[in-house]
Amino acid sequence: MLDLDFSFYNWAMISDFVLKGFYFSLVLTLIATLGGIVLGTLLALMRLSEKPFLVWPALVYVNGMRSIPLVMVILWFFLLVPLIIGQPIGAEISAVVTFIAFEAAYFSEIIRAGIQSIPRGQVMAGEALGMTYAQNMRLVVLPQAFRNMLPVMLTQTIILFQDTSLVYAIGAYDMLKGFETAGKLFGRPVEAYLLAAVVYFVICYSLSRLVRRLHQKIAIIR
Amino acid sequence: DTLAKIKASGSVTEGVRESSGLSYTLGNGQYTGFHYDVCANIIEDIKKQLNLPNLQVKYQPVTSQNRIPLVKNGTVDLECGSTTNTEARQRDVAFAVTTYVEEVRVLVKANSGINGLEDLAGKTIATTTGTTSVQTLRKHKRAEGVNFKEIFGKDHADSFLLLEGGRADAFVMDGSILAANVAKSKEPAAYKILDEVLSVEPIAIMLRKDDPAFKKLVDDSIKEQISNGTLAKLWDKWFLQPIPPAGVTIGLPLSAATQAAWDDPNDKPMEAYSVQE
Amino acid sequence: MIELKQVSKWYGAVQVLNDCSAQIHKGEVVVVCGPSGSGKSTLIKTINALEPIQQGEIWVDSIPLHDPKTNLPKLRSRVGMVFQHFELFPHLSVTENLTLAQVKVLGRSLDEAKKHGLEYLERVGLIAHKDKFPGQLSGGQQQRVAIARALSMDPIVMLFDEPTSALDPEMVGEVLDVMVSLAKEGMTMVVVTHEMGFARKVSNRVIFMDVGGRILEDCSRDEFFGNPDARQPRTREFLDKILHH
Amino acid sequence: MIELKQVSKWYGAVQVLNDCSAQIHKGEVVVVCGPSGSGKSTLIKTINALEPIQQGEIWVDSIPLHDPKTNLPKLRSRVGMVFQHFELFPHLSVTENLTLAQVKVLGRSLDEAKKHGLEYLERVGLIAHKDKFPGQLSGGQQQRVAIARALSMDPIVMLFDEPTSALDPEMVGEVLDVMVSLAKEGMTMVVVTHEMGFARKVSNRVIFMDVGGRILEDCSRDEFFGNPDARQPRTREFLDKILHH
Amino acid sequence: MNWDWEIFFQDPGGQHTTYLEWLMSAWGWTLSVSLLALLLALLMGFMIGTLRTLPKHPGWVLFGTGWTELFRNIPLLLQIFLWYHVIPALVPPLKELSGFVLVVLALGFFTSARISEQVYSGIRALPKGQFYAAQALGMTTWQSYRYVILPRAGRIILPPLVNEMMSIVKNSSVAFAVSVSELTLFALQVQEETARGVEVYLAVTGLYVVSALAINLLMGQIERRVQIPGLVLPGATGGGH
Ligand SMILES: Nc1ncnc2c1ncn2[C@@H]1O[C@H](COP(=O)(O)OP(=O)(O)OP(=O)(O)O)[C@@H](O)[C@H]1O
Ligand SMILES: Nc1ncnc2c1ncn2[C@@H]1O[C@H](COP(=O)(O)OP(=O)(O)OP(=O)(O)O)[C@@H](O)[C@H]1O
Ligand SMILES: [Mg+2]
Ligand SMILES: [Mg+2]
Repeated sequence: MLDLDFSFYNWAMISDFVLKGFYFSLVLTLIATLGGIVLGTLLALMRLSEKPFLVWPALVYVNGMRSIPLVMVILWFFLLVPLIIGQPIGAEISAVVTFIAFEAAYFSEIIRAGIQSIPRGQVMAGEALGMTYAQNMRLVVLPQAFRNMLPVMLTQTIILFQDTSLVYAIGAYDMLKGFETAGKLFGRPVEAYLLAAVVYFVICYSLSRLVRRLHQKIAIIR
Repeated sequence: DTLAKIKASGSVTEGVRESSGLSYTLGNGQYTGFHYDVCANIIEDIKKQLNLPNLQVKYQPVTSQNRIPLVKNGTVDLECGSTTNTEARQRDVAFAVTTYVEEVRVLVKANSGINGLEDLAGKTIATTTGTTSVQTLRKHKRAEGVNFKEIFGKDHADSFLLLEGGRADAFVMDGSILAANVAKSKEPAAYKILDEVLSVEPIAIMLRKDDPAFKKLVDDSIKEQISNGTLAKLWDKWFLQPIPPAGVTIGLPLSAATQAAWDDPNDKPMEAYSVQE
Repeated sequence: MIELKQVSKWYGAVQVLNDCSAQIHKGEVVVVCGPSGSGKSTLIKTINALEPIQQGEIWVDSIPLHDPKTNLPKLRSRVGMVFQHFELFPHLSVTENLTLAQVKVLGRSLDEAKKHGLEYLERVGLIAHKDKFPGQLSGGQQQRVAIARALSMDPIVMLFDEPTSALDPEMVGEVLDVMVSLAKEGMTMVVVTHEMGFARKVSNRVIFMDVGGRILEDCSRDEFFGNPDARQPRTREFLDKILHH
Repeated sequence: MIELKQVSKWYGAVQVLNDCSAQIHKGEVVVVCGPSGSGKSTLIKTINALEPIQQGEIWVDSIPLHDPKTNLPKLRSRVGMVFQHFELFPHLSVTENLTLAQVKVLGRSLDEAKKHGLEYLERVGLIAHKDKFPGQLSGGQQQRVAIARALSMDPIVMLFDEPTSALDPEMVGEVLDVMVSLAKEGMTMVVVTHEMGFARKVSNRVIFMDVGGRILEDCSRDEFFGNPDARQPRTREFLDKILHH
Repeated sequence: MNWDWEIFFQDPGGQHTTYLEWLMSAWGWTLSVSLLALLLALLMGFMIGTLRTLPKHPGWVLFGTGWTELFRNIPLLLQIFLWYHVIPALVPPLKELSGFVLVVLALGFFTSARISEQVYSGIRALPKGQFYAAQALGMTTWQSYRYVILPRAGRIILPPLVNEMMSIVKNSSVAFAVSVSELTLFALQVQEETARGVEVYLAVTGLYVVSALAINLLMGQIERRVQIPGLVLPGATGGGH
């Protein structure tokens, strides 16, 4: 049996080690989700346009990004970009930029599926009312696509929240790293990981419940 | 060069580790440790020499994978983690004079009946991914012809857990790391470190290559700290007294090898050291 | 008002409109019928420039649609269109459906757009439902809202693409009633439909298309229904099938 | 052959069948009609035990459907059903659609099943299409394949749920023709439809349902069409709407 | 940058004669872990996803939902740790399982949760009429799923499934945490031994990309092969007039 010793967890320790990491995970998830959705929407629109000079770059970008392990993207960006621009960049900024760039590839596929699930008739109806392409996308297609895709986007966001731990590669500090470091310094890794598992589960599960409820609220009445 | 860069930007970036024996975090963006203190003294000397009383110190946490590229690409000026000075690395970076000599040793359970390297035959040996300790064991002549299974922990705490949980019979690693893990464990008396030393490795502060002025400043600062007894006091503080955050005592007396390095400050790589048996 | 001159259109290698010419004058009600896949929907969509054409010319209100310089969104805003599957915007309330394009395309103020839109909603007898969402309405009600939405843009012509064929039999009447009253007020209308009762009652002309996208017949209502012997064999066969079972 | 005794069914709190009783004898053709949402589809599905009922009893060929011990798959294999949207299996070819259940449910050999299935495909006039996939057929053709699929299980009764209402007007005839010939051969049939021409021509009885899931009328064809004054006001109103526009 | 690719021909000492040979063996381990875990994940994912759509068996639905939520809401690295260090302490027989088996289980279950979610929504996206049609022909629930529902749902969810398959290759890197000598462990270890981090990482990144793209291409072929003639899949292009 395990003999567990959680005595080293006290408020001072949690606020020193875990909270800062939690805050970082949260902010990174938020920024990367929003940025990824914006950039991903752009990529999706490029892929759906019929112009090859827009389709191909988007296609290559999306498939390339999805093939490389995220941790490698993070590492390469952090190590190589300073050599190119001749000036160091902070780990936080690297993390934000790479996560947005990476998530955009995934979100673009989700959004593309969402846009394609809108019946062609809806697009035509918007056009027939005299809307421009941009108006039609903004007012008719995307609002419906986002509503339909909300659950899938949520799953992606949960994965993203869990993946923030990969920033360890560039010495940034997320929640998992917080637990891990505390566990090491106090010689109690098992306890630290157990608690981390519980905390992650509670956060991710609540998040998915919350979004499920939200989805029911804003779901399109059919 | 580095000094000009420090002067121009008014800041110096120090590379630190999240959890290594010589440099670790206290959470909240604060760092501490033996090497951290040495570097703090060095930075005081930089302030004096450049006449920059308000020099800002930035901390960049590094890992064993990215520390060298980060020094090379200019992100980190002064790496104060725990990096072994090797010939291969000297092609990419420079090292200050050795501040600490590490001995690679073997940790076993006290009741395991293992008393020397020859008892390791047929056993499972844990080490940490991304370290060269097992390579050393493989090449060690007293262990030659002794077959053992290797198992990798993803970090030192994980490797120690392999030993604690019975998945491994021994843990091969730097002596200070072994001592620290035993000290922090639930039952320190249950472990013992074998007498044999597998290899000795000079640990030093890492700098950018080809910057003699900066290296001289750092070297001089360290030599000064040796001669005025600061380093000896820091040893006492970090290895013989209770340390934060948990207040355990590592209990590692100053080794002869480290004393020798202090007596004759140098930046020789690991290859120039040989194991005294 | 609307003029098609030798219009042809292909999807890849398949020709879906073949040398179609027709004229529709102000105040006329024209019914388009023909078998499935004959290009009726495509024809009506080209009048709104929703589908590009590869050959020929289309003029709407003296504006050339085939000219790349024409501002299509602007032109479309003056042509009202009603689809088989209604195509209301399901994420918007009925009132929002009515006002969205008025505000964003015509630049009307929200108040003005609301006032205007609700007038038409009243006309189609649905003012009580103004705050519902499309999904909460029956098919017949949705189609009437779609008509009100098109009308509130003050179009110069209304295009209908099988507006009743997705409806429950009981609800067909509601929508046809609205269309009949529009026709009687002098609205120019092009209607793709198989409701021959409607064609008999209000249309001025009937256009019959056959597979391959060719216009086989284009004649007055009385000629179409009253003189079957003068019709093409294919037309007679089609009428037989849909009128008797 | 089929007997419903005071059947009631609820979805949550909403009652969709209200105390429905009816008897259908061997060789009878019964048409069920009524407004949308009145429970026609639900009623016909309960006869196949596709929807459970909360009250009442249903007997098919003297087997009690409401009895939890009844082997429902076995019973369903003897009742043929044709749906409004055909519901062919789009990932299987026409032949595979015809043979799948014969082989897996009835345990026939593949050869036997093929021979049997293709006979029925021939009957509905589609033998030339046997290797196509459903998506490559027109709606009318798909519906005829669906009928052949049901027939090749050698059912004792056929249930049809608005089999023509998703079809192009021109294709309705093809499917109705097949149904008429089936009826003439003495197949027992229950047909939900608004095709009053079909009802007039081949049905023995007409059942009219109203919203709320109540059976309002259950009388012979001649009584239903020939004696409007004896009908309920709601029935007359409905017939008015769907017969005149 | 000064490159030094020679290092791949050096002798690491131990069981491999060159680093290149070690790299190839590491790639083999990465592929073995990925493919076995993928197999397990597909099996479990389809099973659990299907269970969740059986309205008449609330027990199974609860089990399926619980499984999905449990395994997708805890980071993979943590799950590996629990499988390796915590669970064997509670269930001693598991101590005998090698790190390889444990990581296949952990990665397989983690991915199965995500696949189950897709299978679940794929099945729910099918028109209800297809269930009715299968049952009306006398098929049992199992037969309806086997011959009608799952073949169709499988095709619908193929694109997101490819995402998962590509992810599993990348996620297999966590196996280094339990001492499986795969690409990530190779990278961490060898960049230390040779001090040529950039070359080592480039080689390893390259192999990951090749593996993931191979799956992508293979699945593209399969997708084309199982395409249903004449049927526009939901999501391909919206239908309508
Ligand atoms: N986007 C498209 N790509 C290729 N072919 C198309 C496309 N849209 C329509 N078609 C083809 O063009 C022809 C005409 O189609 P259209 O929709 O205009 O026919 P329709 O007369 O309106 O038929 P229905 O009565 O079924 O609505 C058909 O053969 C159809 O298959
Ligand atoms: N799964 C369900 N859950 C809740 N309510 C349902 C469900 N299926 C049907 N209903 C409701 O049951 C009632 C009867 O439905 P049913 O489909 O039997 O009507 P119908 O007479 O066949 O109508 P239609 O002519 O439109 O096909 C309707 O009010 C419908 O909204
Ligand atoms: Mg059409
Ligand atoms: Mg129905």
